[in-house]
This record gives sequence, structure tokens and C-alpha cells, in this order.
Amino acid sequence: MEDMYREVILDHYKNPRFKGELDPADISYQDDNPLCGDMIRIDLRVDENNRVVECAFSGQGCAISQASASMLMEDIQGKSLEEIKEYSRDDILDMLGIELGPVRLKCAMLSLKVLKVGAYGVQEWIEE
Amino acid sequence: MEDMYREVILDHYKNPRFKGELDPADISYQDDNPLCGDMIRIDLRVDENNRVVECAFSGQGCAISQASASMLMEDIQGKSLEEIKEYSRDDILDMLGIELGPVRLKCAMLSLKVLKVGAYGVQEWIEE
Amino acid sequence: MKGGFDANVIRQDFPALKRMVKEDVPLVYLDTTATSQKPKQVLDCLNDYYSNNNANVHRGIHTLAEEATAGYENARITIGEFINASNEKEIIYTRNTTEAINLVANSWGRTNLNSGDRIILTEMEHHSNLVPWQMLAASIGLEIDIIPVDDNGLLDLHVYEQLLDKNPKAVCVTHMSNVLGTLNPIKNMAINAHDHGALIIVDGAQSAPHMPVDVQDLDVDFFAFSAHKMCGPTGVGILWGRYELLDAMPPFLGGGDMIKRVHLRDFDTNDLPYKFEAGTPAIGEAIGMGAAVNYLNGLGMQSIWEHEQDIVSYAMDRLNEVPGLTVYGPEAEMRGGVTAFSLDGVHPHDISQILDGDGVAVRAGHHCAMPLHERYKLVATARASFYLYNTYSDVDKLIEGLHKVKQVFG
Amino acid sequence: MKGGFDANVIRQDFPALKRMVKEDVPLVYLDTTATSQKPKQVLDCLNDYYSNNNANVHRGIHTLAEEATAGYENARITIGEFINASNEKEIIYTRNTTEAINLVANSWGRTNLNSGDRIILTEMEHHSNLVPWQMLAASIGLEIDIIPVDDNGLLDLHVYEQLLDKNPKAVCVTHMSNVLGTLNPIKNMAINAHDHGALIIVDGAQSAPHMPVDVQDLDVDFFAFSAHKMCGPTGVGILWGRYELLDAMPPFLGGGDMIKRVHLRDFDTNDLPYKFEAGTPAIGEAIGMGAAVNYLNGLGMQSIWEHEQDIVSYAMDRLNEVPGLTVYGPEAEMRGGVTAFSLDGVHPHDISQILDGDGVAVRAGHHCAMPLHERYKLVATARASFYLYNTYSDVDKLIEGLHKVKQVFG
Ligand SMILES: Cc1ncc(COP(=O)(O)O)c(C=O)c1O
Ligand SMILES: Cc1ncc(COP(=O)(O)O)c(C=O)c1O
Repeated sequence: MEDMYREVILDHYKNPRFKGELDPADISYQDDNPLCGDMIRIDLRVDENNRVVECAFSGQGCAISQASASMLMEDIQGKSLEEIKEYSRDDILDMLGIELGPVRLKCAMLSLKVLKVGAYGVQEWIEE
Repeated sequence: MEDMYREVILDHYKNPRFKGELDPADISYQDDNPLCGDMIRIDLRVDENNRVVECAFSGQGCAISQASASMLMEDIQGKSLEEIKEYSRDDILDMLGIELGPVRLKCAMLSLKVLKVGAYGVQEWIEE
Repeated sequence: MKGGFDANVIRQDFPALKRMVKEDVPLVYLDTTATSQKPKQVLDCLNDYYSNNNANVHRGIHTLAEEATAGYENARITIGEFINASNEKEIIYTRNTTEAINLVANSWGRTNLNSGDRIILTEMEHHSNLVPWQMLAASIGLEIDIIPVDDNGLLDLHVYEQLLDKNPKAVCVTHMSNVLGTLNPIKNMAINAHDHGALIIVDGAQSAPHMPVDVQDLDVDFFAFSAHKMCGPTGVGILWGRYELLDAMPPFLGGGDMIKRVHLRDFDTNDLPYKFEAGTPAIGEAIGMGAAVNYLNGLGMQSIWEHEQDIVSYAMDRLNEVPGLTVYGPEAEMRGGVTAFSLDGVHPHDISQILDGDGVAVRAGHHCAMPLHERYKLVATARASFYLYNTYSDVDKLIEGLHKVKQVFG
Repeated sequence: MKGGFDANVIRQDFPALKRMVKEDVPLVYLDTTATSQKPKQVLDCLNDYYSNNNANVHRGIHTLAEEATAGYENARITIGEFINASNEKEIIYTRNTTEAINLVANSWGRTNLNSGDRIILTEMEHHSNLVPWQMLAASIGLEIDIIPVDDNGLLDLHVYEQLLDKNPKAVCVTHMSNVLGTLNPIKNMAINAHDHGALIIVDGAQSAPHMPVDVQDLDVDFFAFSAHKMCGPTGVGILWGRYELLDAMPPFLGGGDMIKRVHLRDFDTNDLPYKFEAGTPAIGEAIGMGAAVNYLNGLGMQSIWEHEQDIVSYAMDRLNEVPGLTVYGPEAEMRGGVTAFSLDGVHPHDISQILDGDGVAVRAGHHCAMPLHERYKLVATARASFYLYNTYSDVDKLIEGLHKVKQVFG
């Protein structure tokens, strides 16, 4: 299981990209996983074409939840909200490059959940 | 298990002794076993020394419950209520001459329960 | 034997059916309606779980915890598919049918019913589908209407229509009677109930083990059943309910797992299905129930049903040959594999006891259906019931035994 | 190793402890507080019951029904003696500790508590001893007072005295914390509660498996525990209560077995203990729990306790050597075999995950004690817990693993 802590994941955890808050932001949302206390907030600024021009995340939690948020921020640069809608569980797992059991999957998916619910409302989020 | 239906038990079941009711009676009590619907009523007449001078039982139910009532009536002839108080589970089992599992034991004990509760009130009956 | 279904082969899976009741007297098990025997596939699953994957579910991330959680949740999916639930979140693990019905009465009932509201029960219900409603009725003041049983052992649907006109809120009815064997026309009863704005709550304890059940096709609102009557372990049962109904209901029991957050003086409720599963569930038993469903699926529920139909019609023919014997309930075509009967001049206890001497296990008593026995002016019946492992030969031994009973009491 | 007690020999009874988590990585099971592993004696008992004596209880008179009933009732006697109940009728089978507490809250609580009445809980309770009371409080309007946890992880008994002066009706408290390991002074707390006219309801989920318990000596009113935490199967637990209290309480769930008579619109309640056991109980699991108690008795509860004391003090010494690690709760002498801890800069999930890579199973999260974690301003801890099968070597592997965690996150 230590390969779960690949260099790249630990690097994102220890040196998160896009960490912080945007104020004002066009879209802001936060949620947590009460089971383990992981918390993620995401702020977005979008242009007239609904493309992400700036983004930031804040929060706390395990390496998986925080690294996946940092990686996700990196990935959505310049993407449209339409494109964000298409992000799936597998995209996150591909970014992380690991397999996860059901409990850790929730950690990994928290940032995507916050992003999608923030952008589209809760009905967009179907837990897989 | 067929030895449970010894001749003497079947005989008491088919030809019950002291079957009927006494009206008036000094002591009358009835109870049933809701699980199987066995029902026994016992009527007693006692003399000034609290000795049974007449007794009768009525009711319905399985061979074990009815035969044990019939045998019990036969046995208490002329006994004092004090003596009746001493009757135990083993006395009934001795009369029947068989071993019984927990459910059938309730059938066998119903008449003794009715007799004792009738004579002494419910606190006298401790289910064994 | 129909198709590839061979009860004599199937029997080999059941260790209990190989046991001797006493020397040289093998067991003839005719008491499945009370509880079924278990195939070695289910026992091996239980043993394997407890020997290898045992851990508490949902909260752990170590290997065993993940394996236990996966086993527990996969069983939920298996069971959901078994009754064609549209979503496995509609599958709530309970202890048994009884607890499932109590859950509905307490959670749905206390939220949706008010003093003066009416509910419909039937004269053939098991105590488990009577007492929870009686307790609720006494507590909040409901009127209870009863669908009577007619002389053929069927529900009087004419009276049902009349009772529906009184605008009841719920109809609580068994899918199959555990005494008469009657298979009730649930699909039509559900249409009628819904036409009158009532929910229909079905006790499936005797149907789910014996026939294909499709809760969507039946169009019912709640459906309850028990693992132990369908080759599974004791200690686990299922409440299925429509998602929207379950989702709107308050929790029943409080504790671990049914919460999202807990503070000292209040809490947030968890999502379905966990909302209704407080505390450590019957993990091994739920996984064992999944194995039981897989076992039944392997044989095919339709084949099981046809086999039981075959056995019960043979049994009724042979029972009717016994002088002085009365079988209660409808013709074989309208019933499952249950036959309750009485024999003139012999109490059911004595029947059961004498049969037991020859290894034939039948039940005697009111079978948790006292009101139904009252309706027939009986205090007890003897009941022989059949399942996938029973054969004509089992029936023959029952009949032989009954002749012996008559001899003893002749 | 104290006396004849040798955990290395005892381990051989537990099939799960022989398993490899992955190739060449044996399991180091440190999650007994969530659920214990099961010895083969218990698994054999389950398998034997289901293979030979399986039948529904109480109502049948055929051989299997009598055997199953005897097994089920003998287990009740065994369990009653285990906690020194004065009467086995005080032993009520439930699904788990959680259901036992819900039973008390609903049956005793709704009958004896009124709007405005006070009850006392503590800051270290498991959700199972919080949420049922919160639900009851919200439903009938109770005031909840809380005994805080002091900086040593002990209940603040000074505050307890003050809260008792407000005339509460009940004190609901855990015998042992499942996070801090704190062993609460129940006997003294019971005396105080009774002096103030309050009942005391004890969550024994973490004490009954680990130490001798004598409910008469403790002089408590209700005591709840779960089989799965004490070498038994899932799906069964116990509510013990004083006879007079239980006898005066109304039934909780309705259905088969808890009745004497049922009519269409009302019923008569059965006697103890059946009054509280509606429907087919977890028969096999109750019998398995009896086997678990026999197993524990064979080792001796005092010896088990001493062994755990030994392991937990060794564990605390070694944990305290790890830089940046904080163990929560009191000194080893005042706790059972539970150690919850945090490690600077590493989330408990990551601790547990990395340990799992070396086969070391610990739990991470709030352990169903969110308010307690809030009190320590934590969202989660990692928790290693010990039982009769754990050894110094298990502790050593935990410590090795923690050093690896530090390396990965260094
Ligand atoms: C202190 C304490 N109370 C109650 C419980 C709940 O036990 P169960 O989940 O078996 O109902 C637990 C176990 O998780 C516990 O540790
Ligand atoms: C029709 C019916 N309903 C309900 C039950 C109760 O099932 P359980 O005892 O498993 O709760 C039974 C079984 O006894 C039954 O036959």
C-alpha cells in the first residue's frame, strides 16, 4: 500500500499548488467528509465563456484528499465549466495513479464533489 | 417418543377420571396455555380440615395435559391443601412415567399450576 | 422432477438433512415455514468470513475492514437484485421480518399517521404484521379494519374494496399465509390501494424464499422478509421500501453508522441505507444472506416454486386420503408449500410428538396466527411445510406417520 | 506472560490471525475495539448448530426445535452467569449494544420520563449512548446534562455531583471509553446516582469483553454489551436490566414470541425475557455468544484483564518514544487496552493506510465519538487496541510501522 504514497502525491500534499482563497470569487463551495474530517473549499473565477481563469483550494485532511485537490486545481486551468462537468472518478484516479478502497475513494473524490456541486448544484453529484 | 403415549396415559386421556364441574365448589380456578390452547379448570370441595372431599376437572387439550389432570385428580383424593402445596414437577412426571421436553412439560404442568394457584394464589406457582 | 431440478441432489447440500433424529431414524424436515435448513454453501461462506475477513464495516481502511465492507455491501446489491429493487440503497438490513415491520410502523407510521386515521390488516396475518400496528394504533389512536378470510381460505376482496372506500392510509398484508399457504393477489391489491391513496406494506416472509418476487412489478411500497427462512442465517432480514418513502422517513434506532455528525445534544442523520442501520450490523449474517440468495438464484426461483407446487399438490392429495383429517386453506394451485391440518380426536401436539418419534418434524400450535385460528374455531393446527429439499418420499413418511397417530389414538 | 496465560498459544485458536494480508505479510490485528476476531471454538459451535440443530425456538416440539430452544436458553443462562445476573430472565437478546440502549430509551424512557426531566450523559460517550437519548429528548422534551472529560481523560466527578443535584432521572455512562480507554468508576457513580434517585444505565460494550463484570456488585440498573466485541458473532448483543424494571416496562418491538395471546385488535404481552424478543431471534448467534462466553471463562476474565494491562502499558511506553506522537487519555493503570493517538503532520487515515501496508490493522477516524474528538479539537485519531491474542511483538510491529510513517511523511 505504500505505493499509494507515490512521490507525486506526497509532493502535492507537502507543496500544494493553488492553495488559498479567492475573494471575491464567482463560484465558492465547501464540503467535508465527517467520517475523517477531511475538508475542502474551492474558489473559482471564470471568464465570459465560463472558462476557469483562476482557482484556489483550501482545507485540511489526509494526503489523498489534499493531493487530489491540488492536482485537480492544476488540471482545470483554462477548462470550461462544461468540460468540468465531464470529470469522472476515473479522471481523479488517473491523476493520482493509484487504486483505492471505498473509504479512501471518498477522500480522493471530495475535491471533485466540491467542484461539481459548486459549479452545478448538488444534483450533479451522484456518488459512484 | 411413542413411549410418551403409554397405555396408562392414553387410558386417562380417553377415559378421564373426575371429569366435570362442581357447582358450588370451595375452590375453582382455570388457566390455559395459549401456545397450544390447552385449557384446564379444577373445582374442589374441602372439609373443615381443608381436606379434598370432592374434585373435578374440565377442559381440553393434548393427551399429556388432559391425562395429567385426570391422574392428578385421582391422586389428591383426601389430601389436605397443605399436602397439595408439596406437589412438585417430579410428582407429575412420576405419575406420567415419562420424560418431557420444555414445551410438553408446560402441557404436563398445567393442571398442577391450576390446582396450586387455585388453592394458594399465583405467588405459589413458580415456573420451574 | 421438473427440468434439471432434482431435490434428491439438492438435499446433499444440506448437512442437517443427513442427520439421524435417533438411531436409524433420519430427519424428515417439514418445518421450513418456521425456519429453513442451510446449505453448506452458506455455512462455508459464514465460516470463511469469520475466519478471514472479519472486521467492522464502513469506517476502517485496513484490509480486513475493506473486505468486510465490500462483502456486506455486495450482499446488499445481490439481495436488491433478487427482489428487483431499483436501487440497492432501498435495501435495509434488519434482524428479521418482524423488525422490518416495526421499523415501518414506527418511522413511517408515526410520521404519516394521525389519530383517527384508518389502516387495513387481514385476518390471516402473522402476529408480526398485527402487533406492531396494534401498538401503533394504541399509541396514536388509529382505527384498524380487517379483511376477513373466506371459507376457501382466501381474502374477501369484496370487503377489501369496501374498506378502501373508508380512505385508509395503509394496507398491511402478507404475500403468503404461513398457515393456509394462500398466495394473495398483491399486485391487484396494490393497484386498488394506490387508487385509494393508501400505501401497501407487504409481509414477504413466506413469499421471497419460495417464488420469484419483483417489488417493482408488484408495485408495492414496503416489503419485508427474513434470511433464516430462505437458506440464510438467523439474525438478519430485509426491509425494502421505495426510495422516496425511506428517504423522507426519520431514523428508527439511534447510534453509530446512522449519523453523519454527532454533537453532544444533537446529530445529523446519515443517508440511505445507513440511516436505518444503527450500530454494528449483523455483518457475517448479511454476507451469509447474500450467499443464500446466490444459492437460490443458482437453482432458479421459478424452478423452486414449481417444485414446491408439485410437492404440495401431492401432499394435499395424500393428506385428503387420511380419514378424519382436514387441511385448511385453498386448493394446491392457489397456495405455496404449506399445509396446516387437524385430525379428529387428536390434539396437534400429540400429532407432532408422535411424528417426531419417526423423525418427521412438523410444527403444532397457532403458528403465530391466533386470530386466523380463532376464525376457524381452532386453538392449534399441525403444519407440514415444504421447500426445495423436500421430496414425495418425505410426504409419504408424513402420511405413514399420520396413520400411526390414528392407530395410537384409535 | 502472567500465570498460565499465553497469548502466543491463544492466538492459535484464531483462524484470522493466521492469515496473510498480502504475500509474506501476516496480519497484526489491533482493531478489537471495533470488533474482535473469533476463535475456532465459536466458529465450530456456529457450524455445528446450523448443521445439526437448526430450528425455530420456543414453539416447536420436534427434536430439532427442542434442541435449538435448549441451546438458545442455555446460552442465556451462561451469559447471565458471566455478568452475575441474579436471574437469567433479566438477559434480553438484542442485535447489539446500540439496540439495547435504544430499547431502554424507548421502553423505559418513554414510560418513565416526562417533558422537562433531566438526564446525564458524558462527553466520552460512543454515539450509541448519545443518539438514542438525543432522539428521546427531542421527542418528549428532556434536558441533557453532560459530564465533561478532564485533561487526564477522566470524567469530571465534581461536575457529576453538581449535575446530580439537579435531580436527573437517569445517568447514561460508558463503563470504558472506546477511545481513551478510561475505565469509569461505575460502582461509585451508581451509588451517587441512586442516592439522588436516578437510575444508572451503563454501556458495557468495552468492559464486558475485557474484565470481570458483576452487575449486582456494580449495583447498576441496565447494562448493555455486544457479542462481536468478545469473540462472538455479529448480530447479537445483550441488554441486562433489573428484573423489576424490565418487568414494569412496556414491550419495545411487537410480533411473534413477545405475546401471550393476539386478537385482531389487541394482544397480551408475554413474560420476561420474551416480552422484549419479537420475531425469530438471532438463534445461531446467541448460541455462538454462549460459546464465546465459555471460551472467555476458560481463560478467565481476570487473566485476560491482567494480560491487557500488561500489553497496554508496554504499548504506551513504546508509543511515547515516537517523536511527535500524542496518546490521548489516562495512564495505563486507569485504562483498558485501547490507545488512540495522533502524529504531528500526518492525518490518521494516512497512518492507518501505511500501517496496513505492513499488515498492521489499526482504525482511523472519530471512532463514533465525535463529541470527544471535538473536546480535544481533533477530527480524527488513529487507534490501536489490544485483546487476549495480542503480544508485545504486535506492539513492536506497530511502532516499527509508525517510524515508517514518519519516514514517508518526513
Ligand atoms: C463504548 C461503546 N459503546 C457502544 C458501542 C456500540 O456497539 P455496537 O456497534 O455493537 O452496538 C461500541 C462499539 O463500537 C463501543 O465501543
Ligand atoms: C407470514 C410471516 N410473517 C412474518 C414472520 C416473522 O418472521 P420473523 O420471525 O423472521 O421476523 C413469519 C415467520 O414466522 C411469517 O411466516
